Amino acid sequence: MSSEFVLETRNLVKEFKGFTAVDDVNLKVRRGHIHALIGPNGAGKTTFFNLLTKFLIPTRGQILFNEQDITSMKSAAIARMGIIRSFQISAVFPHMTALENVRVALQRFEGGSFHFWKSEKTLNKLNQKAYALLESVGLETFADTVTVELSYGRKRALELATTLAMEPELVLLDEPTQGMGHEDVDRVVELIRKAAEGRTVLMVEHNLSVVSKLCDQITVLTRGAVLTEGDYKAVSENPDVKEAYMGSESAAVERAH
Amino acid sequence: MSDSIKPNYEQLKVTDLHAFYGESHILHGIDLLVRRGELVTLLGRNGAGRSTTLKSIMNMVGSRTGSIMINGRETIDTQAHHIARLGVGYCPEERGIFASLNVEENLLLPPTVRSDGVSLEEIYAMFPNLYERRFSQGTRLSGGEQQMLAMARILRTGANLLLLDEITEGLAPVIVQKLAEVLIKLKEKGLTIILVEQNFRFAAPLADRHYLMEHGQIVEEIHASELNSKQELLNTYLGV
Amino acid sequence: AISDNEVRIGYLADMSGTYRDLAGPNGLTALEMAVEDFGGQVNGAAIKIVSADDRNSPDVASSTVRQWVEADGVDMVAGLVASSVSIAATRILEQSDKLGIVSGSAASSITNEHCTPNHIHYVYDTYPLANGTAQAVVQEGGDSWFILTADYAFGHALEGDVEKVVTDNGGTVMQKVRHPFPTGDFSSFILQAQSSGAKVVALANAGSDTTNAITTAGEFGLTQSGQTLAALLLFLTDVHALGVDAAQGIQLTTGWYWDMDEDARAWSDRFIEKTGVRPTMVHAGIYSSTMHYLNAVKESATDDTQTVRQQMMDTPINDMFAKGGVIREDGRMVHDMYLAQVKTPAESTNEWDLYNIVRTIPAEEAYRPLSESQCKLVNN
Amino acid sequence: MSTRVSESSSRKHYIATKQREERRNLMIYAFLVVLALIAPLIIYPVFLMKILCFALFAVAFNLLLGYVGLLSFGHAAFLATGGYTTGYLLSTYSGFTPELAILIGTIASTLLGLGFGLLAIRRQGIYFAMITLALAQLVFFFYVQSSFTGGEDGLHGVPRGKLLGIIDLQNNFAMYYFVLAVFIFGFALVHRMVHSPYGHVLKAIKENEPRATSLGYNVDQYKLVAFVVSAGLAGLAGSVKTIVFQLASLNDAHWHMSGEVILMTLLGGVGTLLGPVVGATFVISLEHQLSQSALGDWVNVILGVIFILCVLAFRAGIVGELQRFFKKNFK
Amino acid sequence: MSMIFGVPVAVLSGQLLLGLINGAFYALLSLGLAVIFGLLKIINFAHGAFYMLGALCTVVLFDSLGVNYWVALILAPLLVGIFGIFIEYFLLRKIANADHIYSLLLTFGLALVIQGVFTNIYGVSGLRYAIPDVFKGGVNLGFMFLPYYRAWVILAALVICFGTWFMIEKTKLGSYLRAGTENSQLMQAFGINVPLLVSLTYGFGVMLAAFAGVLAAPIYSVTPVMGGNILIIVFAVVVIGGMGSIIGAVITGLAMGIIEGLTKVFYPEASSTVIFLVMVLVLLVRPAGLFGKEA
Ligand SMILES: Nc1ncnc2c1ncn2[C@@H]1O[C@H](COP(=O)(O)OP(=O)(O)OP(=O)(O)O)[C@@H](O)[C@H]1O
Ligand SMILES: Nc1ncnc2c1ncn2[C@@H]1O[C@H](COP(=O)(O)OP(=O)(O)OP(=O)(O)O)[C@@H](O)[C@H]1O
Ligand SMILES: [Mg+2]
Ligand SMILES: [Mg+2]
Repeated sequence: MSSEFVLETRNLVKEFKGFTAVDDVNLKVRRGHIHALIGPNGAGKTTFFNLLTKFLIPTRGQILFNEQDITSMKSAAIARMGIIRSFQISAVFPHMTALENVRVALQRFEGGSFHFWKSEKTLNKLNQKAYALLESVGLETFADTVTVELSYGRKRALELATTLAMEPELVLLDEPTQGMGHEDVDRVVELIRKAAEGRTVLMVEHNLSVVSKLCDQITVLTRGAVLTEGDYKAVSENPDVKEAYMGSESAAVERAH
Repeated sequence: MSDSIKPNYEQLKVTDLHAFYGESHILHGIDLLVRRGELVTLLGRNGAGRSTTLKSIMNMVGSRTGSIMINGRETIDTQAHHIARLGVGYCPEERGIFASLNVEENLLLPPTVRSDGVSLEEIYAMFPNLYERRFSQGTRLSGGEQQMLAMARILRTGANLLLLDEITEGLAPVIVQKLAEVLIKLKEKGLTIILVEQNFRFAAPLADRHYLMEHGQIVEEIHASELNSKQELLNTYLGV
Repeated sequence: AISDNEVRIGYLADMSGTYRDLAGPNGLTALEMAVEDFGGQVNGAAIKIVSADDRNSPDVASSTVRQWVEADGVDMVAGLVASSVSIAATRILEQSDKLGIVSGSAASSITNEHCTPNHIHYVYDTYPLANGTAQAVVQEGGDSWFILTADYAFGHALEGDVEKVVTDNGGTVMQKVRHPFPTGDFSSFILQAQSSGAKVVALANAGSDTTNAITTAGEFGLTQSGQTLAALLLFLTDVHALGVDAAQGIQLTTGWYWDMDEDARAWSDRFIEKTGVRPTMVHAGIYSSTMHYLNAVKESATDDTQTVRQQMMDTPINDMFAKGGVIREDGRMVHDMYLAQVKTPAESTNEWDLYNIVRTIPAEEAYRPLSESQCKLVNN
Repeated sequence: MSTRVSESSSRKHYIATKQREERRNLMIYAFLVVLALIAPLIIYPVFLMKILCFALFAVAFNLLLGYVGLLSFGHAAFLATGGYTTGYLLSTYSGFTPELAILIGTIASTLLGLGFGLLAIRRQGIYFAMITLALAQLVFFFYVQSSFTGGEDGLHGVPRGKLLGIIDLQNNFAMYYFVLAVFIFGFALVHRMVHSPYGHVLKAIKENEPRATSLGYNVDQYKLVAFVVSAGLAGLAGSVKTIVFQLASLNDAHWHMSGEVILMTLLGGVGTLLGPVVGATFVISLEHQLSQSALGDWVNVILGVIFILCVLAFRAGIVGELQRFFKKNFK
Repeated sequence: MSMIFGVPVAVLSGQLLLGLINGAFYALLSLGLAVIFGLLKIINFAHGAFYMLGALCTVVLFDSLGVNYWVALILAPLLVGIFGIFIEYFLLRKIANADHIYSLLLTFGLALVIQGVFTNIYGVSGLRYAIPDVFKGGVNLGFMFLPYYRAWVILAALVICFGTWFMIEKTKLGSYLRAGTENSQLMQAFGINVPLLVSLTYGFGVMLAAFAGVLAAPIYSVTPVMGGNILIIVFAVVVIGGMGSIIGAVITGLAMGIIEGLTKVFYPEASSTVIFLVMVLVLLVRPAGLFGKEA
């Protein structure tokens, strides 16, 4: 369990009909880090996430989780091992209340999720834990609100609470602040920071101020391949990265805070 | 072209606009005035009703009342598919890329409404990603590429009033900068643009005026020149 | 005495599906004509008719008949077309000891392994159909056969009966092909029939399967190439639909034809006035059997099932439908059958002038002899 | 932490509303049961049994459509399998008691459901519908060709027998209360399933399948369980129906039957527990009334018009629309 | 004579040709269904009824007005197509935003109504329609007698199928159609009259069914129930080809005709079931159908 790297990919490749979206990526995510994956649009970040969680099947290469080869495992099995992802478009169960959303995640540990002959009342013992999770993302007052009625930012928060309920070892976040107003962005940054305590986070994000505030390590992808790696400062000063991704904005970000 | 030379030509004038989705009343009396060649933004929190304002102009909401004059023509009773023909281009926030068409078909899809649109070559020069993936299925593009496609698509039609909803969403900073340049060029060409943005830093240097929205109403109008003096206000409304 | 002082007759038939035209709503008209002609009452007891669409479903038939006899006091059920419906209905009738008169079904099993003391099979069945047509054709020299069979109980029964008649008469069956029921396109089967080299192509199917097969045979020039087409079950409505152009020369067996004698013509003139079409043998059978039933009720002064049935068996039938028809102990009404040939366009004077009656098949020759019966009511 | 939960007033209010709702539902069910108990005194029991059998069939079907979001177009195969098995056993072996035959019929269709499910469950939407239809057509073909089903004629004269060797089911009332008991069992099972820990996972899967997967749920297995239970209950309905009518026929296996159960469920209200029951009652009664009325030959036309009107005017189904009405006006 | 599996080669080639001709009907019908489903996401259960109307219209036009085959070939699909547009405008449009399953229910009801009304008018025994004089007779191909009319059927069907495919996959109109069905609101915002497009598309799909009906009138018995049985098979064809795939519908239609034809020789009892067997096998291997795009 105490290996240095939680996740490692070896020569990971994904090809779509003559087009290589992920090209020979060797990535190592250190335990306890918040690791960002950035890169221009179409660099292959989402595809990479999809490979990690088996929503896509890698063409070649290996994926190791805690030094165990998980390349041939199915999505659900990977989730059970402790890798939980969020989606670029928010993923909640819209016609369930916030509490139920979280409870569904908690239920998996109960082992009784196939018990179709039991009353749903048996689920009430999970309520406290679910409630606590909602509280941790500031949604306690919305526990019984049907999720469709929540605003976008709150849906994201709820999604995070659900993700945390799985007690994942590794959290994968795909653009967690996309489409949010500034207030929400700040809140989510705090959330992620909290969530990352004792866990490892791998995230894709275009909002550089978020990246610069949160991340310990950054990998830059371009055209499916790793361009460079390092902390924010090192990466943002790399002229290749500036040209391919940041443009002149890195300076602007620095000024902004 | 002759109208556009006239100064202060009122390209879009919205008065007392109310909009509804089914039974929920979303917009409560919006007043807007946009002149030819202007770039204005709609700012506000999530759910303030900015997207709904754009959709109402396109007649894409459940129902709407009030007045919407485009080029001096009342359009409150006009059917949706006639509005684009008045020279309006709309880029939706959910991008609306068609899965059944490839990238190039997506680009060529909207009928041209005026003659002086951007040509396909220029578009590909602007967004090389799209050129590279032009025969891919539209929805197979990455999130950001789809965003570029959605934007590029309406430039082709020659529309001279652009309604752009969160176009920088999910784009890499380099592309965002490129988009800013594009918008400046379009403005120079005399196009009128309404921009809905979260990314204030992107919008601020481009816009002539900003409308601040909250709860389906316009609460403040800020000129570019007043930005510094009204920083407080922006903070309270947007948390910038 | 008559129960509830009312004689209640239920008419159960396919009113909206594939068998609609051969019995259907016009069958109800025939039944109503009978009741009307009888005077609307028996010995002072009113005659009441209820009717239902069986939708060709034994479930519907069974639940309808059950309700009729158990709750609504129905004494006799008429109509009964699809064989699964007839079997289901007669089972219920047997349980509650009411009477059924099957007029529409073809399956000879209805008075054989499925016979009950509570029903009568009136108009025709597969036995004379096979017997009449096959025998005639073989005797004319058509001694090698290709049989195209609808792949369900009725088709199988017909096929078996035909094969027996053909071989008994010295012919051979060269090939048998079973097609799914229903089949849309018969060209493949017609081609198989053509290449089989058999002299006779027999259709052991019914309804639209038969008419489709005949049309296709015409299109592919089956008869031009010297083969004979024999349709084993063809109703007047089918021939009418095909038209004499397509159907000319086809031989078939029927239990009755509207133009076969004076009585038949007179009745069918009244029928066409009410319905706009000439009656099929089923329509005529419904009228005749209802009359026979009501007469029996009148004679025996009761509507008790077994008494009435006995009375019906004791009285021979002499009317527009049959001359000297007799109901046997297995419930089979045996009467003369007719071998008919479809007229040529030149012979046919109007749209319903369709058959020449070629031969009368005497009752005793037409139906399965009791000696071969497996019916539990027959002591063999 | 527990104090906070009980402190939250909105939470209390929510729980109270939930409980009120539950009490209301309980009252509705109690009322319906009482109604069902006295119904045969007024209405012809065989007709009621027919309704109950189809209602059970529709309830089973709705478990899949309403709670997993899978449209099966092959449920007739299960109805028929239950029916034929039970019918064959009872008419061939005199030693069989009805409950044993029903049990075996149900098991047979459950196993068939497992087979169908394993093949079909990974498909979605129209493809799922079509693969179930195709499988059901193969089953239909098998029943047409087999001799034990009596082919087109069907299996007739199935003895009702004595329940547990004691109660003579030939008596319509005895039969009725037995069918009612079976129906209540089936309904209760589905009710419990929907409101069980498992039901919550099902709902999550229906709402957002990729998310459920990413939470570590093996969604195919959950769907399969629902499919198998649904098939089993449909078989149970078929078995009981065979005993009630004393016959089993190809009609039960025909795709029209699969279509009919869809109509019943949609008319009653998809995804509501009582919807299929109401839908089945409505459709069966309507067909019954129409086929016996003077409009006999217009049955199909009238049914067609009713379907069209329902789709246009009450899309949520009868129960669904009622619920919506009450929500709007009494909340 | 050489044999394959105990069947003479000549007979077999005849059966293949006939299968292809039947396949042409399947192709035409499934094409219409695929157009309607692919573009409008309507599961058109009334397709068989429209097919029947096409055939019935041909017969009735002839019987009452003496309209000849060639005129009927244009007129009947046109009339039925206009009827289809009415249906779309007054009924289907009202449920455009509801789940697809409701379009199934509605068109199912519609099929019941159409079939029921005409059953009450014309009965179920069938109406007759003679093969047009030009097509009377046939040609002996050596291995079989091929009626001219059947040759015409396959020619007409292939031309129509190819034309439709071209229009939808290769023209601008086609791309409007495809896009309009995905997001009609946005297409409206681009200035395209989507409701009109939808009506016309439905009308067109219906026309294809009616056209098949006209082709069928001279060779099959024309009855109000003729569409019911073929419908479910055509659905299977569309699914095997891949829902919404135009080219898939056509090729699968022809292929299924042939497979069915061969089954009629080797195991005739199963000839109406074989398509479902193929469907199960195909969907297990290729979940989206032969030509369908994986989701
Ligand atoms: N299923 C697919 N078939 C073909 N090409 C694909 C597919 N999925 C993605 N691609 C291509 O692979 C490339 C990488 O896409 P991906 O979604 O991983 O980018 P990304 O780095 O997440 O970009 P963004 O920041 O814009 O979301 C893109 O060019 C895209 O067009
Ligand atoms: N189709 C709809 N039906 C009902 N309510 C809607 C619909 N679309 C939006 N709304 C509601 O209308 C309000 C305004 O939404 P709108 O999309 O205009 O907000 P916005 O200012 O664009 O915010 P965002 O940053 O989230 O895009 C919100 O409260 C939203 O919940
Ligand atoms: Mg991405
Ligand atoms: Mg918005």
